[in-house]
Amino acid sequence: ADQPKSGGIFRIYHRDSPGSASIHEGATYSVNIPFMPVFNNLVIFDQHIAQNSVDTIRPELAESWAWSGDHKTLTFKLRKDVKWHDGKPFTSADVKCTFDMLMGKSAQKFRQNPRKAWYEQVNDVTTNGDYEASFNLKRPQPALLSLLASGYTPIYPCHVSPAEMRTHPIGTGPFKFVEFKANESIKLTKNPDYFKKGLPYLDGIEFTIIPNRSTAILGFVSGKFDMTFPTEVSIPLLKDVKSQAPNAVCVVEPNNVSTNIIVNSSAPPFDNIDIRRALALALDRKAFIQIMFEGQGDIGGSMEPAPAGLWAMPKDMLESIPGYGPDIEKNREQARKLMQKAGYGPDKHLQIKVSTRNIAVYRDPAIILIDQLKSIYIDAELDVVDTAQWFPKVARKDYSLGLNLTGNAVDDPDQSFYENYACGSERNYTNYCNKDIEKLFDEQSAETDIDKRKKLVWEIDKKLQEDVARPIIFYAHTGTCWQPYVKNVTIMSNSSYNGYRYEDVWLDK
Amino acid sequence: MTAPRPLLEVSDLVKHYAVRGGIMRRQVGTVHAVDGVSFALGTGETLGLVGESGCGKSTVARTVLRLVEPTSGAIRLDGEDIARLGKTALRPYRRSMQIVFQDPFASLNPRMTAGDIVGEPLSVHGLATGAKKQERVAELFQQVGLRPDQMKNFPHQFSGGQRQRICIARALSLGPRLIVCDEPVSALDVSIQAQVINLLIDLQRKQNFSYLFIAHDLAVVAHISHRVAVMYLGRIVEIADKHALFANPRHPYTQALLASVPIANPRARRLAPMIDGDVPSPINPPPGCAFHTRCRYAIDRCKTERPALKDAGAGHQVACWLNDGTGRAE
Amino acid sequence: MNEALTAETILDVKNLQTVFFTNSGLFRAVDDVSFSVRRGQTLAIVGESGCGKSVSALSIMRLVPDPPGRIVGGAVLLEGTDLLALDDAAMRDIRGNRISMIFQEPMTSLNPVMRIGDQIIEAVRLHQKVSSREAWQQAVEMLRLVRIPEPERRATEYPHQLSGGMRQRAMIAMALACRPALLIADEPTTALDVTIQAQILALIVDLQKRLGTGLILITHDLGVVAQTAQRVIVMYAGKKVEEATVEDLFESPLHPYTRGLMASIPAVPSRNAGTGAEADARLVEIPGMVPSLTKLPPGCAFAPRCKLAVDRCLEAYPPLEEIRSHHWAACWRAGETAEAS
Amino acid sequence: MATINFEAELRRAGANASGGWARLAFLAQRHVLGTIGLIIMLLFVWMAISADLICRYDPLSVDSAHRLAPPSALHWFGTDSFGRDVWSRIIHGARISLAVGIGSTTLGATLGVIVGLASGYLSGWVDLVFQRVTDILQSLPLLVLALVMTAALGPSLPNVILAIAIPLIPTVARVIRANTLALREQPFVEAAKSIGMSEMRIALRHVLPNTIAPLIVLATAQLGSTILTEASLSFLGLGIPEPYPSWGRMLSESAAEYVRTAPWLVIFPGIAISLAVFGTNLFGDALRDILDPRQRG
Amino acid sequence: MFAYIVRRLFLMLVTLFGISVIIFVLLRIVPGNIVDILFAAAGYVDPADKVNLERDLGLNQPIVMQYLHWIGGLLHGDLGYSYVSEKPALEEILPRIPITARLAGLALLFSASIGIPLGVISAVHQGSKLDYALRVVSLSGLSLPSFWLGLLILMASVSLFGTMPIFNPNPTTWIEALAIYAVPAMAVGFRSAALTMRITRSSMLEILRQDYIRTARAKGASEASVNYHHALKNAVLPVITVVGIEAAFLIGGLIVTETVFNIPGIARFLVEALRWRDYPIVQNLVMFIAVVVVVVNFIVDMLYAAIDPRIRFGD
Ligand SMILES: Nc1ncnc2c1ncn2[C@@H]1O[C@H](COP(=O)(O)OP(=O)(O)OP(=O)(O)O)[C@@H](O)[C@H]1O
Ligand SMILES: Nc1ncnc2c1ncn2[C@@H]1O[C@H](COP(=O)(O)OP(=O)(O)OP(=O)(O)O)[C@@H](O)[C@H]1O
Ligand SMILES: [Mg+2]
Ligand SMILES: [Mg+2]
Repeated sequence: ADQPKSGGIFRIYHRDSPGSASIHEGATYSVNIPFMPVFNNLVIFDQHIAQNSVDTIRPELAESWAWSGDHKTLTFKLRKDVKWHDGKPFTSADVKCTFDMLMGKSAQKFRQNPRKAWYEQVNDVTTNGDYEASFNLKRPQPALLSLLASGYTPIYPCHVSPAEMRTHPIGTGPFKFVEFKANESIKLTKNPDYFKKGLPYLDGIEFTIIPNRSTAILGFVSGKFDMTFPTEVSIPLLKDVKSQAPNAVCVVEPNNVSTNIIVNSSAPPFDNIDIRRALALALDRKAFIQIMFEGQGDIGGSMEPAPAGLWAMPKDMLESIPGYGPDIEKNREQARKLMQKAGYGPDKHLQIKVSTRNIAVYRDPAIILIDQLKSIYIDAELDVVDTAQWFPKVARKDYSLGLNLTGNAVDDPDQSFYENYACGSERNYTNYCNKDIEKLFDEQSAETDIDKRKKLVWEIDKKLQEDVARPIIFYAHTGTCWQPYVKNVTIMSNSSYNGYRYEDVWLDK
Repeated sequence: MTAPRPLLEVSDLVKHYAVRGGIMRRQVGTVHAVDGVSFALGTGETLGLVGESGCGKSTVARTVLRLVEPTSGAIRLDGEDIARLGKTALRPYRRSMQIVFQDPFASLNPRMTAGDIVGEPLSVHGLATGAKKQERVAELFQQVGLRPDQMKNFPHQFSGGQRQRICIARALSLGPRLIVCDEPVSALDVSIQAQVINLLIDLQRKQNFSYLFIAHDLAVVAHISHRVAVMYLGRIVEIADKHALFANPRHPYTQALLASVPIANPRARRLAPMIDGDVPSPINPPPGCAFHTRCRYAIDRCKTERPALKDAGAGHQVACWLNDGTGRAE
Repeated sequence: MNEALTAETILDVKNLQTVFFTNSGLFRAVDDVSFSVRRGQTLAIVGESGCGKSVSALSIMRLVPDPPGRIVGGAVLLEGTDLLALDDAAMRDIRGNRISMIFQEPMTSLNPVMRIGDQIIEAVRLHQKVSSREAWQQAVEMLRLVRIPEPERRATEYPHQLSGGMRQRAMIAMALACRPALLIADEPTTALDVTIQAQILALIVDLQKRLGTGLILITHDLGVVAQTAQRVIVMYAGKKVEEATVEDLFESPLHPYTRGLMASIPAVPSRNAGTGAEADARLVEIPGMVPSLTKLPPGCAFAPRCKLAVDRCLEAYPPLEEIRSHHWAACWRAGETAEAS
Repeated sequence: MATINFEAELRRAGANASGGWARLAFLAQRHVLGTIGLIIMLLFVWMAISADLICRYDPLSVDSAHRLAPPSALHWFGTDSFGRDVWSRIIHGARISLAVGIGSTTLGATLGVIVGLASGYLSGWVDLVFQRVTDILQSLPLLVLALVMTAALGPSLPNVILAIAIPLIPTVARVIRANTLALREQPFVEAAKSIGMSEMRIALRHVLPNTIAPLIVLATAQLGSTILTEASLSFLGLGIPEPYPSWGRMLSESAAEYVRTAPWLVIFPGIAISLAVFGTNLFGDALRDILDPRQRG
Repeated sequence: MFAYIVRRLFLMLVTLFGISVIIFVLLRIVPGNIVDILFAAAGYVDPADKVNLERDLGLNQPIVMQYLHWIGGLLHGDLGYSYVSEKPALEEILPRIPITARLAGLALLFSASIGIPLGVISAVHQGSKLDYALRVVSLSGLSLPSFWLGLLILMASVSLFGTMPIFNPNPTTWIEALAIYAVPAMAVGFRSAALTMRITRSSMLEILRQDYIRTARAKGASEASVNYHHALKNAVLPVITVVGIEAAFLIGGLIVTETVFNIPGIARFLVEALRWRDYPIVQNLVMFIAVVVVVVNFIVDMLYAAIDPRIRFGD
């Protein structure tokens, strides 16, 4: 409505110090949020529509894109007026470089490359002149475009080494990197040569790193910051903020992060499907949501629940999955029967450990889980694991139940299924492997008809839940608050990795 | 006058303490605490040892008992040199020599009962246990004039004189032949002092102990000793039969010492100090005769040559260059 | 010093009573004690440990630690003024100026982090309006007076750099810096060696004579008393039990305690007589021990240890009576003793 | 001269207090603060011991229906965001805090005594080595050392206790060493030597018992600070992990989110910590005055 | 005196060497290193990448070699590179030192200027109501978890003034500069002021019992002169020692305070580096802290010697 005003530094606090400035090497939005403004993608989800979908994908470095008839080639026409922050022109070579590196094909290597699997179906990336690049696929994969539109997929310059990108990133985006002082601050400044004329409005963005939540929130409340760290305000805190800063604008959105249980089915006792089923039946998901979010959370399968999620099963289908039924007592009765069948009962409880990381969002649901397991003769003990040891421990299969969080960068089954449930996938912590389902994964992935694909996805999702491979407990809702003068910020509702370009954010001061 | 072979014979006893300093706490100096002391002590005899503070009296006492290791010299107990014996070889000799310290308040472990303190040597040497030990302790208590029912009391429940009695009882428990008394009455009230001295004399009479009796109070030493040795800065400067020494002191230091003792007779006032100045530091004892810095009669030789103990007649030994090494006659 | 001055009374202590309130009861540390000191004269107070000598001295200085101590009665007249009635400021003017005190422990009685000279200066400047330079000069002079060699250098040194004897001399210098009318020396030589003791005592007596100061000398050493004092008071369990001139006391002590004390101290064998005390000669002992001040018997405090004690001794405390001229004793049987001797 | 009430003065000095109980009563009266401290400490000990009897609720039991309930007759201290009863968590937390406090103090003190005694009594190279070890431990700030240790060992109750105990060693060792050195010179130790007692026996029988009083004083003083250290570690995310209801974590975690919306979650653990530390400090002070009047500071 | 100083310096080196070994071993005996953490953040691990990274960081070398490498570098002023930021560790540590130093200095100042006078007052009025009040207040100061105190200050500041001190490397106004340092310094200093007060008090009480205090009184010195001139000068000796120990304590307190007030000093940096297992930073920081503590203790000893003639002229 109002005419945007230029100028001002946008001040945000940051929840922790990201390991590096390189988005491609990162796997947390601690990296995306401060550094997305430095880059551009080929295409990007519309920054002002909360729900990401194929329909909201907008051109960015690419002027346009087109699928070949067989849906096996995706060609991008690139803009010609784009310059890297160091003045070098942007060309198709940079696109090729970026994806070659992501696919592990180039000489230069990332220190770590967590999303290599996204490009499994890509044979290669070819260029045609300086301003055209094509992705050649092994089979049709309509989801590829969505993956490319994620905040996780910026285009990196060829002429800057991955090591430099970690400490001093060069992009084409609306803001130039100024400095990153670990544990202190990240500073970005306006890119005057940004190819979108007139943008950005802001003179710069400043992230102050404040790991201590109380201090950070107090800082926001006292007006030291224009915005909280996105999606980091818990529901109880939100109330606190609202009471102290009544003018602040706060939104609560789902963020497509599921809290789930990783079950070690390769060792007793959870190698026994009955006990796994009993586990699934014992969950009172509403209680989790009540406690964690005062009711503001969703129940779903492996895809984010509706309305935010695009691929969620219909409600009745969901409730037909064992354990999802509304009558908790009935479920648990059933669970106890299963436990008795497996040899446990009121006199013989099953003793296990629930392992999880020493972070509240992991630990808290684990506490609730342990409490709920009591109802089915399971005495669980909490085993908090230091971050440094958590992943090796999981990899060693040195746990029986683990409480885990899975963030989905893109609300697309390809991202979720392959990453978490495909045989041999590195992030398939439980080593769940079902060749039949795997076939279905490919089938849906190649399906270009959206409705058909949805049906397939629902079916897969239901199966996954019934197998108790990695029972999903809930999907969180989280809050973000900003001062009333902050305009044009949109928090995405089905991904927390994609909405931070901030090129048209402005301050009405 | 005493048995042919003395009970204790100390010859040329030296004890040096290192003064450390510097980076590696290397030795940068030496305290000549005891610097060549020789004397003999017969059975049933009391040798008094006097001298000013810091002259090495306690060090002699403690080295004789091997509570500190002597730097050199021989300590012969019944002819056996115990100066170089190992810990275990020494143990049986420990029973023959005991010590009574100056401070009866610090000499008793405040956390043990009097009975336990006196009985401890018995159990350490496995001499008595249980009821037998109790019996023996009770006996010792009576011997030193304490009531056996006081055995269960703690040291703080006793007066100074009684504590010193406990110390004596402890020393007696092993049936020693030599008791070293390091200023046993200095911390006591005068009226109590006499009780303890009498006790020591009585015990000696009954059991024929030998005492090495240290005190700075010449009157007390004179009273209890048969012979008296005078120490100055780590050395014995004069040693003689008590009567001879007091009647006819030959070393100027002994003379000064005697002259400095205030006499309890108002009609014999003599407030003229015989010597000036302080005792020199044992870290850098003066060369020659250590006393020459304060001696009115010092001759040149005193400043360079150290006089040795020399017999001035009738076992009266003195270390002084005057009169051909027989000291100054008064 | 002329006779007129000697006769002048500078301190008159009357019926002094000082008590300590402790968790084991009431200590009557000084109980109804009176004495006086004249100019240029030495009064010795003798008695065994704990009999109240130091507390008497501290009471005069009004330095009894409160709590637990408290002066509960009597008067301390210094040149006619009752010190106990003065306010704190006035009392401070007296201390170090008209009355000075030397303490027993020369090792701990000097401030370890102040130079000797400064500590003497302080005594001077607290009571005299002099420039710091003059005061320093005076301090050096005082050190010279107490026969400290190289006083200029010693004045700039710290206590730990001085020997015990020198420290005690420095204390004396400090005490005499303002030429007080009265000097209290509380066992000034107990911590020192005999040869040093002789030096210090000679020094004190000499200075006292030269300055005409009255001296209270506290000691438990009868030898020291005999060598220095004109008058003596003997204390036992907080009470004055005997007072006499020094000659009277040594020649014919009246109180059994004083007699016992004298008999129990061995004598140094005299020079010329070859027959000193024999080693097998037992000393005369006073049986029993000094009573605790809280558990004093109803009668004479010395009665339980006294060979002469009769029933009366156990029942009532004997008054202090002038048995002979200028010779007081508190004993029911002092009269008999006096006649016998 | 003002009249003096002898009776009152004597009573103040504690003269009538002879015999065990009377003496205790006098000391209690004399050291009012210390008595308050002792009462607080005993209260917490009693709470820890009889936690299961005092509490109606399981401190770990989650109740989604009654979360964040303010203090009421049912839940005296309210409930936390899991619906867990804060009162029973505080009570059970006393166990944890005492376990940490007593555990680490005992461990640290024991090791410290061993080091201090050996170092003071044996002297020579043992002393040299042990002194360097204490130097080293003392050159690292307690929290830094505890932090590195918990980070290294991982967060768990025994590890936290260990991490807090280790930095206590030098303090204790120093005091014990100084005491031992002083005691070694005491005539009663020499007397023991003169009767031919072995060094070991002397150290254990004559030296050790005489270091108990300063040790107790020191340990009491340390008790409180260990509780605080645990709280600080908790705040830094390295304290005692769930499920143990540690006061430090209860406070540091709710301080962020609930200080306004559910203040009881912050107030009660805060009070519990401060009170416990305050109590031990008060008691420690009094103990120091009574047991060890000379060793102040 | 000179020998004493040299000896102290030598012992300092021994201590520092010991610390370097301990810290090095402590960091490495435990499972999990930076590589695990980096990959844990990614939630996935490619063993080949892991091996590569470990090689790059030199973590595959034998531990002794790693140690020698570190110490060797240290002696040449080369602290290595931070694993996380990949910048020279020195570059990371240096700019943070002045921040913490300012805080610590202010806190010490605060602690001494409040603690010592109050301690004296409390001792002089021993047993009075004032004494009790001061003791209770100081004890309550010692009973408050420091993070809690910090948070209370922050919350009070927000509700009273609507703002709070957030660290800013380039404060624009005087008041801001004061606020960002003084407020946190007060939060740490309060605790040590309480401690200093207690020490001063007990040390004063001890000194006031000494014979030379009686001597001073006997000279006619006024109470003020006795308390401040004679007693305090002696009483301050143990206080200095404690202030030295406090310096070590302060660094501990700063960890929490820097976290609460979000101050990018070395103390908080240490916590973060520990979390990341960023060995070069942790090792060097701990060494730095140890050096500071050791040097402070050294200075304290020298100060002690300067004040106490017994030590100055001893040895
Ligand atoms: N353990 C020791 N280390 C260093 N020097 C010592 C030690 N023990 C004693 N000395 C020194 O040796 C000298 C003699 O000391 P010793 O205790 O034997 O004297 P003393 O004659 O008993 O004195 P006092 O009459 O004061 O008891 C003194 O200068 C003393 O300082
Ligand atoms: N600060 C105090 N607290 C309690 N009682 C005290 C205190 N000072 C002295 N007393 C008591 O007062 C009595 C007299 O003590 P005082 O110091 O005068 O004895 P003294 O004759 O000087 O003995 P000493 O020869 O040992 O110096 C003692 O019994 C002692 O217990
Ligand atoms: Mg001696
Ligand atoms: Mg006295």
